[in-house]
Amino acid sequence: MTEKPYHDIPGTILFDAEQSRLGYHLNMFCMSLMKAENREAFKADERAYLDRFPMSEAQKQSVLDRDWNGMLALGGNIYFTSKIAATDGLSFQQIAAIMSGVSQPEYAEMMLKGGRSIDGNRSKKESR
Amino acid sequence: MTEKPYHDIPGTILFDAEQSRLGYHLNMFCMSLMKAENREAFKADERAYLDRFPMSEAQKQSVLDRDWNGMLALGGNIYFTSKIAATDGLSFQQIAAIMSGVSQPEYAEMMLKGGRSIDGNRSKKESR
Amino acid sequence: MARITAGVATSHVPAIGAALDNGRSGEDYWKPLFAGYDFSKKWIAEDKPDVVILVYNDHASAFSLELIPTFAIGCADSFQPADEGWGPRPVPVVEGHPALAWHLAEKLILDEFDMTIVNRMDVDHGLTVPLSLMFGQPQAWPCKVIPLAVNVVQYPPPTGNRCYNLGKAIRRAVESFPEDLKVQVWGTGGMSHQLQGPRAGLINRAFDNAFLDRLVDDPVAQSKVPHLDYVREAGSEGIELVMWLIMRGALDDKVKVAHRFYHVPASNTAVGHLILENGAA
Amino acid sequence: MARITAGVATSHVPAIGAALDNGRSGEDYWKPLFAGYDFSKKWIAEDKPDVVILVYNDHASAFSLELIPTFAIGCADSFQPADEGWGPRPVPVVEGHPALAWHLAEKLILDEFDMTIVNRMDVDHGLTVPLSLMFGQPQAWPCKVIPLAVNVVQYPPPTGNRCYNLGKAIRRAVESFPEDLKVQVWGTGGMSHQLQGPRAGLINRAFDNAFLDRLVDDPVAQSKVPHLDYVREAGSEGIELVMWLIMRGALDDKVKVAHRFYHVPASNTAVGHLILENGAA
Ligand SMILES: [Fe+3]
Ligand SMILES: [Fe+3]
Repeated sequence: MTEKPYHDIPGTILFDAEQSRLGYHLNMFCMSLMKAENREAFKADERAYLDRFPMSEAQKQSVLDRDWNGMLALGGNIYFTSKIAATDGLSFQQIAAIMSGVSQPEYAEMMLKGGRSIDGNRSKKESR
Repeated sequence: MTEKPYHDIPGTILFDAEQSRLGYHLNMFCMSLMKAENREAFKADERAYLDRFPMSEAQKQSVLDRDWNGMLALGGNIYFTSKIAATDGLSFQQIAAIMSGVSQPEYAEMMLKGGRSIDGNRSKKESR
Repeated sequence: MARITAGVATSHVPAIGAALDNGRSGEDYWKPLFAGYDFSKKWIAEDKPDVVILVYNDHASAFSLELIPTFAIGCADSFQPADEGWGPRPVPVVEGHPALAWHLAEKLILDEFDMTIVNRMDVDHGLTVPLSLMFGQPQAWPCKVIPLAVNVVQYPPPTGNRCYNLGKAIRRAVESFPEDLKVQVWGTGGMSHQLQGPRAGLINRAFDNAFLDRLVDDPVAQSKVPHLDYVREAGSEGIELVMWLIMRGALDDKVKVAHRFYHVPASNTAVGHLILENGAA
Repeated sequence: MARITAGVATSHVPAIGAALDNGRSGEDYWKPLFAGYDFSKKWIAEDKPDVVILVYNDHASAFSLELIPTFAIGCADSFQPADEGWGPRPVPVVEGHPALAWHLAEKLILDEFDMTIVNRMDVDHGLTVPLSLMFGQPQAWPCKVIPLAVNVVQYPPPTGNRCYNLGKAIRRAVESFPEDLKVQVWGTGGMSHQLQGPRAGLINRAFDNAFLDRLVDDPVAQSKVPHLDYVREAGSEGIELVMWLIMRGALDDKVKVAHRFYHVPASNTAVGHLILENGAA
């Protein structure tokens, strides 16, 4: 992985060329969930449906585990992975809570209070 | 029709915005002929197949008549209309001959002799 | 001659659309947000545009990773609201303005912007939520809309400078259209938000308000801000703000702020809104 | 560091591909044409490129009127020969170079070229005929290929100036790629030809040869020539020649002409071919 200036931003994976190449088939699997018949097929047998796509085993497992941060690390983009959430009946806020490691009420409370503060969240160097 | 400088070029219809808007469905019909099953359906009943597309009656008739210049005037683009020619088993040179009003041997002979001369073919004003 | 009369900027959070569509806009959570658009609805009713050039981004609805245009201009007669996984939003079909859209496409390409011309495209919340915020829930949208989709999902989006200059080129193109039309340019997306990873929920009020200030008063300086600053300060999805620079570029150097609104939160996002009018100088 | 070693320009007439594929290249009609590429096959075998950035246009094969990108860069692992209505050409699959292609896409967008990134695309005769002319009929193409598709079907294509500057930007982007790669840029299409209407069959030897001269010696002047001149003088499809300026822009200001060839006709078209090498100054 070539080091980029944005790798210094904590808790954030920019969807750049490297991630896009890594996650192409994972994201195209997610895109397929835009069609109702594909959502049904996925729900009926997740593993079998995933095997239709040339994804890595780790990518498939991250989907089966609903490991939302794992998917991003393996090249998923949030606008694509959120289609799995929609299939599961989860809102954007629910998966945001999971990705940031808190309960949904805690996350909603944080947002009502003005959101996650930028202080301490700008830079990995800064927060060390 | 807004007058454009290229309208002065004789025997030539530039595929500009105006032509593209006019010929959208005609060209999309032509594009459908890229698929073998559509070519079969078209050959089986040309009129019925054309009626699947929201084309003008004049456009449909120009296709039925294989009026290659007429199709261009009605918004067809040569790379699209040539797909009808391919369906008919005609080469690019065969329809070029028809569009320029000569027999195919005459056209081929002209090309072997260096092609159509630019002299007298630059401008409608010039050739008047 | 067509002319650009005003610019509108607004966030386009999908949850806002869902709140409206599900009749929840009167709830305590949503009231203050919709109140911020009360002025705007009156303002736009008083001087209704004929056409809105609506700058937005697609969110993996019309475009997947198969093909990612940097700038796509919608030249079709109409655009259907996209099915984003829960059925299309129950909003009117979006009527285009093909004559002006094609004129823009032609002029912009000759002006050396490498546009992608699109004749068939569904439009997602990025385009329809701003229409709902400005026009409410009519049976038909009261004006024509030219969708201008900007890639901000796949890094890198176009630079701020490129966006600002595209706005300037849009203005030149609009002003060379012979028909007498009142045209608005809208920039949508933002403000600070991050939807992904452990930093999800990031909001940066100070950054957002400084952005609003500078967009109005010193857009050239704002156009030089690199992507890294947006992502770091305003979150990975805060980069959508570059689209506001297209709107700003289409206006006079000096503008009048008719309305300004800022609210936190709408779901995961800080909401910002500006109405800018030409003719201040 | 990657570097651009040479540029190749050639027409990409579909009938040439058909002649080769159908074993007719030895016929009297075709012999003089293929003879013009004898030098080229030897030349490229002697200093084989690792990657060719192949500038071409799609002819209503991959792109219809639904979506028309001005500049589309192919970032996929591979590209299938398109079925243009008679089945795909019997030529090898085109292997891409995704790492360099994505690098180019990123650098070009940040350099303010509004590229469309394409991850799935079939490639038509515009791309495969030049490969056949330069490499003959191998089991596999001997190098990687990055397709760069330029719209020249829907008026307006990008300006000559824009194309020339894109070439310069491609060079900067290639030279910032860390891997040691020999890269060629090919510009294809042209020369004078018109496929449509009563003027079909137009050939303009004088224009073509003046273009070849100027492309070598004074590309800046050639880059200022408006579309109208190409269409008027070189035929409605002669406008494809603007793509040669992308290749030229990627080379040194002064180049060495390793090979030049001109032949009339190939079916409806005048065929031109240049091999230009860097390092002349
Ligand atoms: Fe958005
Ligand atoms: Fe061509």
